[in-house]
Amino acid sequence: MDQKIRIRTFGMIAEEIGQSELVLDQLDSTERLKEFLYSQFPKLQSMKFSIAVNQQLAQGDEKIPEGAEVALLPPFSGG
Amino acid sequence: MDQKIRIRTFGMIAEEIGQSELVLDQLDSTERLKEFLYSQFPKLQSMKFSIAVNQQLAQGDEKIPEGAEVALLPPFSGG
Amino acid sequence: MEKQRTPKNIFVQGPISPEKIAQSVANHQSKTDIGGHSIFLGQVRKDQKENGTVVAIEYTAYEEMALQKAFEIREDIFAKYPLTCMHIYHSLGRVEVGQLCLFVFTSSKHRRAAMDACDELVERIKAELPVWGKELLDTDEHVWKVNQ
Amino acid sequence: MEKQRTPKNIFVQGPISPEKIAQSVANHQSKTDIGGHSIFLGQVRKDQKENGTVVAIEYTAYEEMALQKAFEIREDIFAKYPLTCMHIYHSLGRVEVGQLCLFVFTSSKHRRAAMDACDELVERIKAELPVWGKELLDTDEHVWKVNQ
Repeated sequence: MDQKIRIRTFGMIAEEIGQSELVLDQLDSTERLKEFLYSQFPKLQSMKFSIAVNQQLAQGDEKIPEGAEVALLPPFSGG
Repeated sequence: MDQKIRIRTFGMIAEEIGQSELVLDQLDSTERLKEFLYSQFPKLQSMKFSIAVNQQLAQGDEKIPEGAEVALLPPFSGG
Repeated sequence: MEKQRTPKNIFVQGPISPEKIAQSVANHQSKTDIGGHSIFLGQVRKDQKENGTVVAIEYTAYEEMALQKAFEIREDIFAKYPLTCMHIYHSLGRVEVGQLCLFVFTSSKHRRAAMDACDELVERIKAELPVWGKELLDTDEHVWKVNQ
Repeated sequence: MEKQRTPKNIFVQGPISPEKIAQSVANHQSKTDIGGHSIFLGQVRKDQKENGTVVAIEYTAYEEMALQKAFEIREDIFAKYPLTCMHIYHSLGRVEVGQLCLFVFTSSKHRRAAMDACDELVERIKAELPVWGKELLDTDEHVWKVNQ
């Protein structure tokens, strides 16, 4: 498989990872993505964040379709 | 008794009476004032209004002290 | 916070301008403990009445009593909510359709106090201030405004 | 009232000026079916943090998702309340202490709808829009803002 997945990062998650975008080999679910992130960036384990797939917040473990837009979103603090 | 009482009028009550101030012989309570007004201006009988004595709304029949500032206030409609 | 407050004038002759609102907001930018402002604006509606269409409202008030009552309301609201600032402006005289006749402005550290206080202030101003609106119609007739 | 609405930009680069508020209010004076406007303004507070004092907040957003979400919120609120108008503006980038970062503006025939809608909009904007505030301190450190 040489499908790639683009992961956008925001706020303190972007700060921790040090990049606003990650390009990874395709991962087919949000749980597998989390496992990968936790192994690469152990500090994320203690940080709160949601995963958005195609601009919708994932509820529990969700499939990541090919070509999906995925983003890591720490708790919102607008206003 | 030649004590006089000044009665200020507002809104549709002022309009009905045709004057923004009445000077009457002293009347010692708000009920007696009402009776007088109803006899002089019969249309007031069908109009809603409160009486303020020294800028406080009278609750029921209240005494009118000598020299009091009395006002006839139709329902408020500010804002 | 125990400074003594005294009745302030709330009345403005004629309509309240949008620039007055901008100026009031700008005046609060130096108060750096404020996190939220809540504003209510009353605007004169072009209502259809039985005998014509509203073109303006002419406001009158029992001014001395209204200022005293506004002061009491202010004190009550300051006692009830943790506010930084509170301002009330009400028009007297003629205000055309589409123009502003009421401007209520509250500020606080956290938004909830400003919002709840603004809400309560507007309700009390409408219910308790001896102010009257005479709705002037395009037929030269008029009707006395009735608050809901 | 069945006109089709599409996502509108809500983001403003830097602080929201008091003049923008005056302009928005003035723009509604030709809408003569409006009786009340409700406005909420968020202002950056000079909070004391463990490692210094806040001097500014720098806002970032997942813009595409935020605009889509703001659109959904608008549609919900328009469906729930009889509003004439609704406007949302949120800052991106740096906003200094004392400056405005959020401007929510609702208008309706009778005041209750505008006030309730404004309140609900502010709560939903804070809870649901993917926007982040980085509080910059006078020590050159920073902390990530946390909404209550």
